[in-house]
Amino acid sequence: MQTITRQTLLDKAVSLLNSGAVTCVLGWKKGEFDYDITPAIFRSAEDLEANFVWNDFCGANFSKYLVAKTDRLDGKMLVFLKPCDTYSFNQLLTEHRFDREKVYAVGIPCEGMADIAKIKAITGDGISSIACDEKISVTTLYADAPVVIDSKDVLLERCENCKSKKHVAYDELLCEEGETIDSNRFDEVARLEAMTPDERFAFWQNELSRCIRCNACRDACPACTCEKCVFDNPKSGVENKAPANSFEEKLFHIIRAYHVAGRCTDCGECSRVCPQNIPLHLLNRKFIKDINEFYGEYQAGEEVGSRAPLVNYTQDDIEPGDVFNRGGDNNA
Amino acid sequence: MRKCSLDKLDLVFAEIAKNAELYLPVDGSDGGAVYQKWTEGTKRSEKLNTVKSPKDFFFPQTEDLMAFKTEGKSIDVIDTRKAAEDFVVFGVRACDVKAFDVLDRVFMVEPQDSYYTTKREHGVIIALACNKPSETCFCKTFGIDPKEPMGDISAWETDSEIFFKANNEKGEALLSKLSGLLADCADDAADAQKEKIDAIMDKLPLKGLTTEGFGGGKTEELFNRPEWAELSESCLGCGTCTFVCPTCQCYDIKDFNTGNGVLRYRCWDSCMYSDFTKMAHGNNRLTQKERFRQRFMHKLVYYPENNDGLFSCVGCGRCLAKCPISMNIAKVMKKMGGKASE
Amino acid sequence: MNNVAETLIPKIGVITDVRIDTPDIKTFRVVTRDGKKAFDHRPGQCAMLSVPGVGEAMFSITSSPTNEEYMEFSIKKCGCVTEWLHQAEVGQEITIRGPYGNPFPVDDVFAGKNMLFIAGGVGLAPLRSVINYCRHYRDRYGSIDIVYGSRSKDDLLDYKEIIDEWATDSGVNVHLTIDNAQEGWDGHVGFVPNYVKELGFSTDKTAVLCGPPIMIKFTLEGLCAMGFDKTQIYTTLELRMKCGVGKCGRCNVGSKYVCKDGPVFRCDELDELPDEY
Amino acid sequence: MQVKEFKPLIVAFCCNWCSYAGADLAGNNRLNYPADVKIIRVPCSCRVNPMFILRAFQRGADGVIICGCHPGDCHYTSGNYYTRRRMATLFSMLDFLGIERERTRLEWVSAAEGAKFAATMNDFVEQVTALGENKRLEDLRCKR
Repeated sequence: MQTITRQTLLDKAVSLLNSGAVTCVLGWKKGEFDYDITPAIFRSAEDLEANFVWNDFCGANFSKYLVAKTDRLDGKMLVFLKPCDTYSFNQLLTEHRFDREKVYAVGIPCEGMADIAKIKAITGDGISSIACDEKISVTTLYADAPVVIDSKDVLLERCENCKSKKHVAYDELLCEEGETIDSNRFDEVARLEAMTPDERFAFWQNELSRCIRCNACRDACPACTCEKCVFDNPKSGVENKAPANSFEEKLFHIIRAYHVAGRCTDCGECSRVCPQNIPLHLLNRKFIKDINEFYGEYQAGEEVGSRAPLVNYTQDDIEPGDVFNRGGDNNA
Repeated sequence: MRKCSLDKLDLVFAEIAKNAELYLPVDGSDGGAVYQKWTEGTKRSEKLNTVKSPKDFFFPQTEDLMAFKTEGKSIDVIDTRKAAEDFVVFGVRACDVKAFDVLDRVFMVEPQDSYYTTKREHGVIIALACNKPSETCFCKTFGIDPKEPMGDISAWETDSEIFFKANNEKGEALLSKLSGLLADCADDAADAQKEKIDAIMDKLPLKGLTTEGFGGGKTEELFNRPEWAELSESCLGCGTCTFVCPTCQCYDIKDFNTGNGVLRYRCWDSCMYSDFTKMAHGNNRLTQKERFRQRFMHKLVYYPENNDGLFSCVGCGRCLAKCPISMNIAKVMKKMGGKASE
Repeated sequence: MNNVAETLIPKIGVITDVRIDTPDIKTFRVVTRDGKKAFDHRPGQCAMLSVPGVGEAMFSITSSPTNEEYMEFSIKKCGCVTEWLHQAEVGQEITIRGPYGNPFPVDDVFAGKNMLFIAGGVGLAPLRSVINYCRHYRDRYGSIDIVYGSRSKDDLLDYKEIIDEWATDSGVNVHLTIDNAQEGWDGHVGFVPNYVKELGFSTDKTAVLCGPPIMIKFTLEGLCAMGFDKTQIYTTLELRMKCGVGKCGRCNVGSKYVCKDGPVFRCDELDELPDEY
Repeated sequence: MQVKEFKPLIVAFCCNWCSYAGADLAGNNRLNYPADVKIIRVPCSCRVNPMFILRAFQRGADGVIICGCHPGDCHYTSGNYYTRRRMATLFSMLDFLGIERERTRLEWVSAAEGAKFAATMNDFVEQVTALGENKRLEDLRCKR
């Protein structure tokens, strides 16, 4: 359950819109069901009153939208940012991808967002309504009584391993200043590292073979803001609209993860949007974990203007040949 | 109509698999269902439907068309088409079966697409009625009845039994091979199950969604509507909806230089992609609004205009479940056309 | 099953002649390995040419069907395939499949009509096939007027053929224009739409237009202002295509597929299509 | 049945200013290294994009080695420092995906080190030969 109410956000948005401080609001719009929420730009108080929602299914990270949506904007856009979204926000600012002056950022607290797939795994298909109160209560077409679920049991993976409740960027904060969290987000990476290469290969072969190359991971990723992606460029020689074989699946995901390495804030959108539930965040986290271990702790987006580790160096960096000889469980 | 008890179903599968490859939905490691080849011990998925549609069986995501050998100025074309093997797909839902009709009207009209047609001729579809439709289902909107799935053979499942009915010669031929395992029964044997399905269909949240306002001849009325801008505003331009869709059939033809020849293959393409219509000297759909509009106009207006009113959406609900931003055809239809009555 | 015909599998064509027309347009003569035409076509139809490993693209067949020896394609250098073709030499093999699309209605609608052809730049390529067809069956048509313009004298396609053959035919009036005055040019200077207005044609003609979109737009306006009805005006469209047979979905505009329902459209038919071409 | 001896195909990206000259020196001194090493000259080791390495594997390489100037000696001051970071993270990622870590290597070889160049190549070829064919990053379409 979220600690801040829809009404609080709505009041804030309506008052800023009515005062003329902002000309539009980037927020969550209600869908057909209680969980299919669409990011939308609201331009009137009436639209906000009627369609704005805030509940446990507002997972979408709005930062990337700012690049395209503030480009030719008159006035300012109000954007609601959860703590993890603010890291992407800063990272995009670091890369000069949007004009800070055109955005009014309102930081809002987040208690973690729910994963509808996890809910359906418990309740089954045929959800007729979901009420997000203290607990999540799910009514289905096939059960007589609603199923009541603790929201902590059905969090999105990224929220289970939330790295920070701290807003690193905002114009206005609608809650207390939060703290970064010592999360267990690298545990799964470490578990894979401890496997034998054959096991790891089998694991990724199984995961990546499901890829349908819909590009949702790339198109939702706040770090993927190239005007033209190499995988869309017919002259690059790697433009492939479909993974013709297991090599192309790996090529795409390795290169994509590599391209955002050092810039990825670990916002987890890639895994959230993947229609095939591939744990893509593990590739990004592997890079983050390595970077932290090789070159010192670094959190992309923590501050504007920080230099990403892969465009930096020191004279006594670790040699690639020594990467596997550091002792510990990496020596499978 | 013929029947057998559910605990004998594996014997039926084994019998089918003797003569042809048998595919059916099984649970994948990620929790979603996926069509897989049946072998002894394969457990059937209980899920309503697969994440990807069964269009792959006839129109795979990538498919080799031909190969070329080049030497100096000369070129040789190598026909890489192989003879298709017989196969059987079990457990296709009514919506997905209807989607084959939609695809047939593209690939099997002159000039016929031989890659698709041969696979279609060699495949036998055993369609299974939906006992537990999902909230995302809206097949009835397009006149599809989940309790009467078509295909070569229709099947109904109860708690203890499964009923089969052949719809054509292909289906009858397969059922007759199974006669040792199936018992004859009255044609109304599955009626009780059908009634149960009807009762659930009446409770679905999208039951009131209508095609009113769409169909052939509506181009002028719908094309310049201002709602397109709002509906497409947060579209990411990914291809999820088109790739999980059972009726999306756009493809690209590409050449791959293997280092010892050229392989020409086709792969699914998406009208949502920015380079879909990009030409050497320009693009006639420059913004996501235009690309988004094309997808829905094609399904709801252009296709029916060319195909006797048949819509190229079957209401399977995959795009409702999988769109990263939860924008989908049901929302488009509600906004632009007939309203769902509560 | 390898004996089932498959439209996507092409034939081999050999380039037997390359003519440099303008700085960026070359005309290629193509026959099969045994020296014949790859297939029969009607004026206005297209063919898919490809270079394995580079790509496949749709081109209009610029030679007339009455030419029974070979096919010609006038190709402007603008993308991967065309760039590759422009460096090809005589004897190079390419692949060819077709014919695709609907032809101009030369034998029914056009029969007995006075014809007015208006082209700009490489837009003459698809019209050349019709013009030569009409010249071949000269007695079936009334008067023929040809208005053709390009950026400069050097950019005029088929200049020699126009001067030596078309202009000398009886009952064929050729009107040439270039965008800017240049030395060695004593003809008309100005854009095609304006020239058409200056020439002022009577409305007893059937017009066929092809050229850059902007030229088509203004010429169409000009003709309508002269009193032409849109049902008297034909044009030919171009969009990205992959399959050529109305299946891949790329050239879909409204309920039409340009590859199969076009590329030839009557202008009143275009009005019914959404503005996406 | 006769089993064909496995000879690995190795792609070596060599920096123009050091290891490429080192390879030359090795040749001048008649030092032997297998002909299966295909050298690609690059202006600096940092020119090597991760895509190059993956594409080499796709096209049939069994091992990829990148040779650059010793740290501190880069012709462009700092190129090889970036290479070091890039390859460290990339090799670690390939290992994470279960691809044999012995198939990739980064070595510093100066223009004067002809002997080191030959020794490095011999060693790397031996190492990759022991691994066998590249199966985990292969593209079946590119197989002859």
